[in-house]
Amino acid sequence: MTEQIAFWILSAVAVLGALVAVRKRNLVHGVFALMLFFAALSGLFLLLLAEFIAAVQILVYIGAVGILLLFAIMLTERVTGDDDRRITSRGWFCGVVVAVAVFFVLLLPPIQQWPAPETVPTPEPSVEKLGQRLMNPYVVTLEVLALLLTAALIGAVTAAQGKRLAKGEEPPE
Amino acid sequence: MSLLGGGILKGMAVTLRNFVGSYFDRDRLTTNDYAWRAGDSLPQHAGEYPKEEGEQLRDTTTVNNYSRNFPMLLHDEGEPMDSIRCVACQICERECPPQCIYIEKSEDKKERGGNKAQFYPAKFDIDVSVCMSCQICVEVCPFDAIVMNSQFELSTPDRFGGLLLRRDDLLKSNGYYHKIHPEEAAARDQRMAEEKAAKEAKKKAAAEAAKKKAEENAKAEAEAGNEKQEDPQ
Amino acid sequence: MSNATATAPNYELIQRDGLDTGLLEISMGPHHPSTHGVFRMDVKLDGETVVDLQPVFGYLHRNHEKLAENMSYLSSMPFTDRLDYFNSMTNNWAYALAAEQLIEIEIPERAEYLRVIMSELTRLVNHVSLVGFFVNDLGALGTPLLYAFREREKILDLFEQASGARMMCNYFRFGGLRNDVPEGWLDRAREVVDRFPKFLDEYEKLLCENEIILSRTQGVGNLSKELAISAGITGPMLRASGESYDIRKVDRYGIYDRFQFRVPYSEGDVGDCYDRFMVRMLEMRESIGILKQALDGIEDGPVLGNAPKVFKPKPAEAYGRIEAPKGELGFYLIADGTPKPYRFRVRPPSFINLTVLRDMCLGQKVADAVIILGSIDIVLGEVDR
Amino acid sequence: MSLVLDILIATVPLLVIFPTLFAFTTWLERKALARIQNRVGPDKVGVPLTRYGGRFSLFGLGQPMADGIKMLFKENIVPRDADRLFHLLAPILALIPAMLVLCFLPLEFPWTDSLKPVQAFLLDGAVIFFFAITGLNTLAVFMAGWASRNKYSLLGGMRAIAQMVSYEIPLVLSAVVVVMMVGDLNAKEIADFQTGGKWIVGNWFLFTPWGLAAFVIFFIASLAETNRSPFDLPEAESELVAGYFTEYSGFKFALFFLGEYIAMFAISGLAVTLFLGGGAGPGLDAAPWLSVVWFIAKIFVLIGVMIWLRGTLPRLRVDQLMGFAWKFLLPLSILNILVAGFAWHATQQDSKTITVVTWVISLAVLYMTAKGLNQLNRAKVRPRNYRYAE
Repeated sequence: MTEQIAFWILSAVAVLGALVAVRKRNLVHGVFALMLFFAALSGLFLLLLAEFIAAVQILVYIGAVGILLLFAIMLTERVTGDDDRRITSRGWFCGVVVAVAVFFVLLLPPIQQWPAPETVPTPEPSVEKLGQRLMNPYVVTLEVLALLLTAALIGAVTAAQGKRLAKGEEPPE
Repeated sequence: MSLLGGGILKGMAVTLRNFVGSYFDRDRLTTNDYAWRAGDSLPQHAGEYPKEEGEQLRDTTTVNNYSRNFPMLLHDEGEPMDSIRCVACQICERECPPQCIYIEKSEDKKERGGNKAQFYPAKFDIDVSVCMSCQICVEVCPFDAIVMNSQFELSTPDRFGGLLLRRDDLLKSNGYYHKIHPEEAAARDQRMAEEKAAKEAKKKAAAEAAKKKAEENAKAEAEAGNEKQEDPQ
Repeated sequence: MSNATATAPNYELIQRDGLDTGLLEISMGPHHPSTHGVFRMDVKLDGETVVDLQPVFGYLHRNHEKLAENMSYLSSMPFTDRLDYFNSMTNNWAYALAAEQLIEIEIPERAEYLRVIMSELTRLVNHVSLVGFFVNDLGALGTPLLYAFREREKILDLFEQASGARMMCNYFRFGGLRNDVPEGWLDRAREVVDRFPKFLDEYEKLLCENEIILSRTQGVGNLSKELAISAGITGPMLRASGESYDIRKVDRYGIYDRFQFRVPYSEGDVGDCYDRFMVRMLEMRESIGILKQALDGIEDGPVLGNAPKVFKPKPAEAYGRIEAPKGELGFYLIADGTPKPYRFRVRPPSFINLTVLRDMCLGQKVADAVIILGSIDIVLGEVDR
Repeated sequence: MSLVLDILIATVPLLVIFPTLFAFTTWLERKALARIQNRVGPDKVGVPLTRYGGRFSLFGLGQPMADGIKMLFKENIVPRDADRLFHLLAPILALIPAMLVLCFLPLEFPWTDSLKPVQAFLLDGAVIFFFAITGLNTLAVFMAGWASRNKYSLLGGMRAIAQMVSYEIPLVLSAVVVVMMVGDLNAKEIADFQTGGKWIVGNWFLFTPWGLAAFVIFFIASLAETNRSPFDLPEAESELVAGYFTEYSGFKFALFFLGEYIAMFAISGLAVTLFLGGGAGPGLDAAPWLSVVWFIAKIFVLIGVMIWLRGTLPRLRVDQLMGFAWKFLLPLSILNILVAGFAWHATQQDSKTITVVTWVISLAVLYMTAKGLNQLNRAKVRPRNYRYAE
C-alpha cells in the first residue's frame, strides 16, 4: 500500500519534471526540472530495491550530468542563462511522430511478454553481488571502461589547457 | 621547513596558546566592559544604560589626565553666572576649526569675582554633533574660561536640540574641573595665579612707573611751563 | 591609469576557441567588506581573472585643503589628524614641520624626543594593524587582526594618557607639543615597548611560515623597482620593491640623526605582496630599537617653545615632509602674510601609492586584487582628503 | 499506523537532536573563536534570555535562542530581479540533503534494536548513498547563487560547484580505502569492524598508515565540501561579500546556516564512522546507549578542529584550491588505495614483522609522495632575503 502511494507520487513527480524540463524556456529552470526527474527516477529505483542503481542515478545524473549542463549554460549563455526567447518549433509534427515511435520501441519488451507471467521471481539485488560480478566475470570490461574514462579525462585536460602563448609572443587580435 | 604543513601547525599552536591563555593570562584578554579599565575608579558597568525604570544613570566621566570629550565653560566659586570667566571675546568662535561655537555678547557689563566689569556671553552654544573635540578653543582662550570636559555619555533622543549644548549646560565649576583633571587643573590654576601675580606686579610696577612718570611729567611740565613762560615764541 | 584598452603586461592570454565568454563586470565597493573604506574598484573579470580595473575614489572628499586655506595655521592642525586617521601623530608632525619652516622657531629638546617616540609608536600601531588587516583580507577571520588590535590598544592607551584622545590626538604644536606627558608615562611606554618584541615573535610564528599565506602572497601584485620609482611610490611599498629610500635617513628631520637604526628593504626586484608584508614586519623591529634609544635618551625640560598661537608668517613657501608609516607625507604651504595659508597642499602617501593598483592587479585573480589593495596600505581619509 | 509510528521514531530523534546540537555548535564556535582571538564572546544572553550580564547568563548559552528569534523576525528581502521561486527553494534544498544523509550514520539509539524499520536507514550501500546525496548540496548553492541575481552570488555559486565537484573525488577515493578493508559499504558493518582491539582504539582505521593518510585527505576534502575555512571560497567574505547567500536574510539565511552545520555534522559523522570507530568507546558493555554519546562526542572533536582551523588559517585562492584537489589530494589518494591494497595482502600473513615492515614502508611511501607533490606544487614559493640600509 505504502509502496503504491510512493510509486504514484514519484511517477507523477517524474512526469512533471520531464514535462517542465522540455517546456520551460528558462534553461536553468529546465535543468533543475530535469534533475527533479532524475531524483524521482532514483526514488523509483529505490522502490524496486535497486539501491545501487538509485545511488548511481543520483551520483551520475544529478551530480555529474546536471552540473555539467549547468556549467555549459554558464559558459555559453552570458552568465545568467535565463533566455526567455520563444523556441521556434518548426516541424513539431515530425517531433511528435518520432517521440511516439520511440515510446513504442521502449514499450516493446513488456508488450512481447504480455500477458505478464503470474509469478515474477523476486530479485534479490545486493550491492555485494553486484560488486562480485563486476570484479569477477566482467573485470576486463570494467578495466577497459576505466581506461576509456582515463583517456577522456586526459583529453579533457588537454582541451581545457587551451593554446598557451609563448612568452614574448604577441596575442593575435 | 622540515614538516609538511609545519607552518600551519605552528600557527595552530599559537592560536591554541592564545585560546588557553585567554582564560588565565590577564594580558591576553584585553576586552573589558565599555569604558572601564583596571585601575579606573569607575564602577564596572559604567557605560551601560539604566537598566530598570528609575535607576539613575551612573557617573560616566572618565578620570584620565588629559581625556577630553566636549568643551565646558568654567566658573569660579559661587553662582555660575556671577563668576563666569568667559568675557565673550569670541576668539574661540573664530578659531574653532569646525565652527561649532555660537556666541552672543551681552549688552551690559557685569562685575564678577572682584574684577572689573566685563561683558559676558548672553548666549554660548556648542553644537556637539559638529564639535570634534580638538581642544583648539581651550588653547586660544586668553581667560582660561573654556576647558575640556570628559563626560562622554551625552546620548539623547533629540538629535537637534539635545545635541546643542547651551550656556547653562556648559557651565561647570572649577571644583568639578579639579575633580576630572586634577593635574591639569592644578597646573592651570598655578599658571593663572602666577599670571595674576605677574600682572599685579606689573600693574604695581606700572602704577609706580606711572606715578614716577607723572611726577616726572609734572616736573617736566613745570619746567616746560617755566620755559614757556620764558620763551613764548 | 585610465587607458582601459591596454593589454596587461603580465596577463597570460589564454585563447579559447568557439566559446563566447563575456566579461563579468563587478563594482567592488564602496560598501564592500574589504575595500578599506569607501573605495570602489570597477573590476572586469574573465572568469576569476582581473582583466581590467578602475579605481574610483572621492566618496570621502572633505575639502581638506580648501578648508585649511580659510582658517588659521593652528586651526588646521586637528584636521590633519583626520587625513590618515590611523596615524594622527605623524600627520601632525609633517604639518608642524612645514609650518615651523615658515616661522623659524626653536624646538625644545624634550619635544623632539617625544615627537620621535610618538611617531615610532604610531608606526608600530600602523604596521601591526595593517598586517592584521592584510591577513584578514586573505580570509583569516580576524584572528591576527585582533591580536594586532590587542597590542594597538596598549599603545592607544599611551596616546590617550598623553594627548587626551586615542586616535585624533592633535598633540603636536608649532614649536613643540601641546603638553608634556603625564608623570610615569615614560615608564609605561617603556614597558609597552619592552613587551612588544615578544608579541612580534608570536605574530611572526603565526604568519610568516604559514604555507597558505606564502602561496597566496608570493608572486602576487608584483611591482618592479622602475615602475615604483617612476610612479612616485614611497614608504614600505618602495622598499619592498628593492629601493632603500627612507626620509628618516635622507632628510634626518627632527633628531633622527641621533639614533642607530637600519632600513629594511627587499633584496630582489619582485616587490610582491609578501615583500610588502615582510618589510613591514621587519620595520617594526627597527622602530622598537629607535623607541628604546629615545626612551633612554629623553631628558626633562620644556616641551613647547614660545610660539605664538596665531601668527602671520612672512610671504614664503615651505614643504615639510616626513617618513609616515605609509610613505612620504608632505605638506606644502604658501604663506602670504595673512594668518591663513594662501595655499595648503598635502602630498598623501596613500593616494600616490594607490596609483599603481591597476598595474599590479591585472592578470591576477579577483581574490588577489583584494589582498593587493590591502598590501598597499591605504586609508581613505588620506586618499580622498 | 505502526508504520507511521516507526517512521516517526526513526526520524524525530534526528530532527530534534541535530538542530539542537546545531544551536549549541553556533554558541561553541562563537565562544571558541572569541577565545582564540582573545575576546570574551557572547556572554550576556542567559536563561531565559535575561538581560543581566553575569547574573543568569550561563556563559551566554541563551545566545543561539536569541539569534534564532532574531532570524525569525527579520524581514525577508528578495531582490527585485531575483528568481523568486528558486530564491525560496535554495535554502530548503540546502537543508534537505544534509538532513537526509544523517539517516545513514550508524547511530545506535537505545530504541533502535526493538524496531526494525529504523534499520532500513542502514542501507547496504550507505556510503555510496551518503556521497550521492551530499553532492546535492552543490545544487542548492548554485541555485542560491543564480537565483539571487547578484554577481557576487553568482561567482560564489560557480566557485561552490567547481570546488565541491573537485573535492568530492578525493573524498570518495579516501573512503574507498576503508571500504576495501572492510569489504562492505554498510556503515554499520564498517563501524562494527573497528570495535574491539587494544585499548578500544586498536582497530580504528585512523591508526593505520593508509587509514591516517585517508583520514587526513578525507578531513581536508570534507572541509572543502562543507565550505569551511580555509576552503570557504564560495562565501569568501573579503572577496565576495558573502558569496552565494549575499542576498539572503531572515529565516532563509538561517536555513542555509542550519544546512551548513548539519552537513558538517553529517560529514564528521561519516569520518567518525569510517576512521574513528563509530560509536566505539569505553563503558559500552554496561550501557550500550553510550555509543550515541561517544559518536556525538567524536563528531564534536572533529568540529572543534574545524573551528580551530577557522580561527587560524587564511583562505586559499581559487586556482590553488583546485590545484590542491587535483594535483595533491587526488594523486595521493589514488596512491593510498594502491598502498592499502598491497598492505592488505601483506598483512594477511599474520606475522608481526611483516606487518611492522609494511607499516613503515607505507608510511614512508605516503609521506615521501605527499612531500614530493607538495614540492612540485609550490615551486614558486621560496624564502626571501632582506637587506638593511644603514
